[in-house]
Amino acid sequence: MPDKKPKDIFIEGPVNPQFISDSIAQHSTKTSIGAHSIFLGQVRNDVINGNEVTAIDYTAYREMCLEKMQAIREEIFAKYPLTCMHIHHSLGKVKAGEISLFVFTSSAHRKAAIDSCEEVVERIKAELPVWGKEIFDDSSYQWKKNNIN
Amino acid sequence: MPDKKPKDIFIEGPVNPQFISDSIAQHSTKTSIGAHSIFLGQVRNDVINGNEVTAIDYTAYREMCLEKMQAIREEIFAKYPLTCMHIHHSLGKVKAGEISLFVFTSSAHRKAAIDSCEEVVERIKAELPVWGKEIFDDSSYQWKKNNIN
Amino acid sequence: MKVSVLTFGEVADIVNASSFDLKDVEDTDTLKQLLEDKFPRLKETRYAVAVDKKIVNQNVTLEDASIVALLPPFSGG
Amino acid sequence: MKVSVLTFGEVADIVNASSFDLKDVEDTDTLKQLLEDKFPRLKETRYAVAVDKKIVNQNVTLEDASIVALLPPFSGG
Repeated sequence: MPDKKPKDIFIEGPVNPQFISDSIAQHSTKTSIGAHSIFLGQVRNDVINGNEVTAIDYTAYREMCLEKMQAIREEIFAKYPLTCMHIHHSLGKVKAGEISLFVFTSSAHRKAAIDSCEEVVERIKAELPVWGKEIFDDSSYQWKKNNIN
Repeated sequence: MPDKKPKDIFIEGPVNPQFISDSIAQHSTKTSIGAHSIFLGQVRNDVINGNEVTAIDYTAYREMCLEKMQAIREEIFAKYPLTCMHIHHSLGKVKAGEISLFVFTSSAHRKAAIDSCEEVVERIKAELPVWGKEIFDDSSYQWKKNNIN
Repeated sequence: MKVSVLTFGEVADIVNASSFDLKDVEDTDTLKQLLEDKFPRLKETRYAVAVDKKIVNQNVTLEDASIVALLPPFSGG
Repeated sequence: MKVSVLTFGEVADIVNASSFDLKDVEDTDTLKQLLEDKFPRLKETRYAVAVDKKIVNQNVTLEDASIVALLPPFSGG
């Protein structure tokens, strides 16, 4: 068990673009960084059987997520020479067009930032116990299924 | 020759984080997008022979860059199912810690956004006639060399 | 001996509760059988079982205060 | 017959000019020879040649108003 309390990754509602630029701006003092890679997941208004997705309502098994995310974080830092890594995932309702996932990696050279960002996104989708309920325009819903590569 | 005038990619000075969040926010109406991939190049304060890089001064063969970038854009759109792609590169002085390159791709599913973003970054570094002059703290300089994979 | 059960997503819909306690359930196979008897739709649903936040792929003996979570396929991101 | 020459980066430093015209230069090899004779440091410098914005890897005949650019290794991004 890590001594350190795992970092929280969850925020209530969508990720605000302003939050993203604030996060980017905070790295201007870290002048050993040469490359940032950012992934943003945005809610699509898919049409399924004639019904349009208007929002996704996210729930999570929070304690298990944070423990798992801490393990992923340690493995990624052991594998790539990163300066920093930030992860933010929405809980609750995120409307179509809004952002529900923000993964941000930084390193001296581009390869580590780009490769680790992609790997973290894949691992989040495959390994974190988070569920998205797709809410349709007629108020019906279905549980989202991720497309795991 | 394309009929359309190629899009300009150059901005004077650094890429502002606020500009990045505005650019992200403008995509919230494009609700067919599910994934954004962003690459940011930041100026590192490398120490070379005891001198610290305080800024990079960028120059470009502008007309050739825009023609080349237009060709890259067309090839990338032919290869990946992208919703959009935005490229911004600095000209002139960009200080250590500031951002000089902003590549932004969006698609319905993550693979196209992530793969195309990386490919565009590599092609920009390898194919665009842009030169960075690394300016040291004692006002001497050297011409930057890119690390092409 | 008492275990806590947490359910999520479609499983929570089927059992119509997100957490409840069960007494004297010896192991995870017994727990699954118990719930699938009571909620037949569970049998047609894919879900993983975690005991104390670790996914288990075989039958695991439960202890007092074990936390058992029933996890349908993840769909975060 | 007159061609325009554009130089960038280290090449511009060596020839101490970023653009100038040359008269009666038949082809790119002649142009390179002419400049390398005048600026010997150019011989030790790696650079590509573009004619009218296209990189050429062989000797190319120049025409009136051709734009020849001398391009050291790129370092954008």
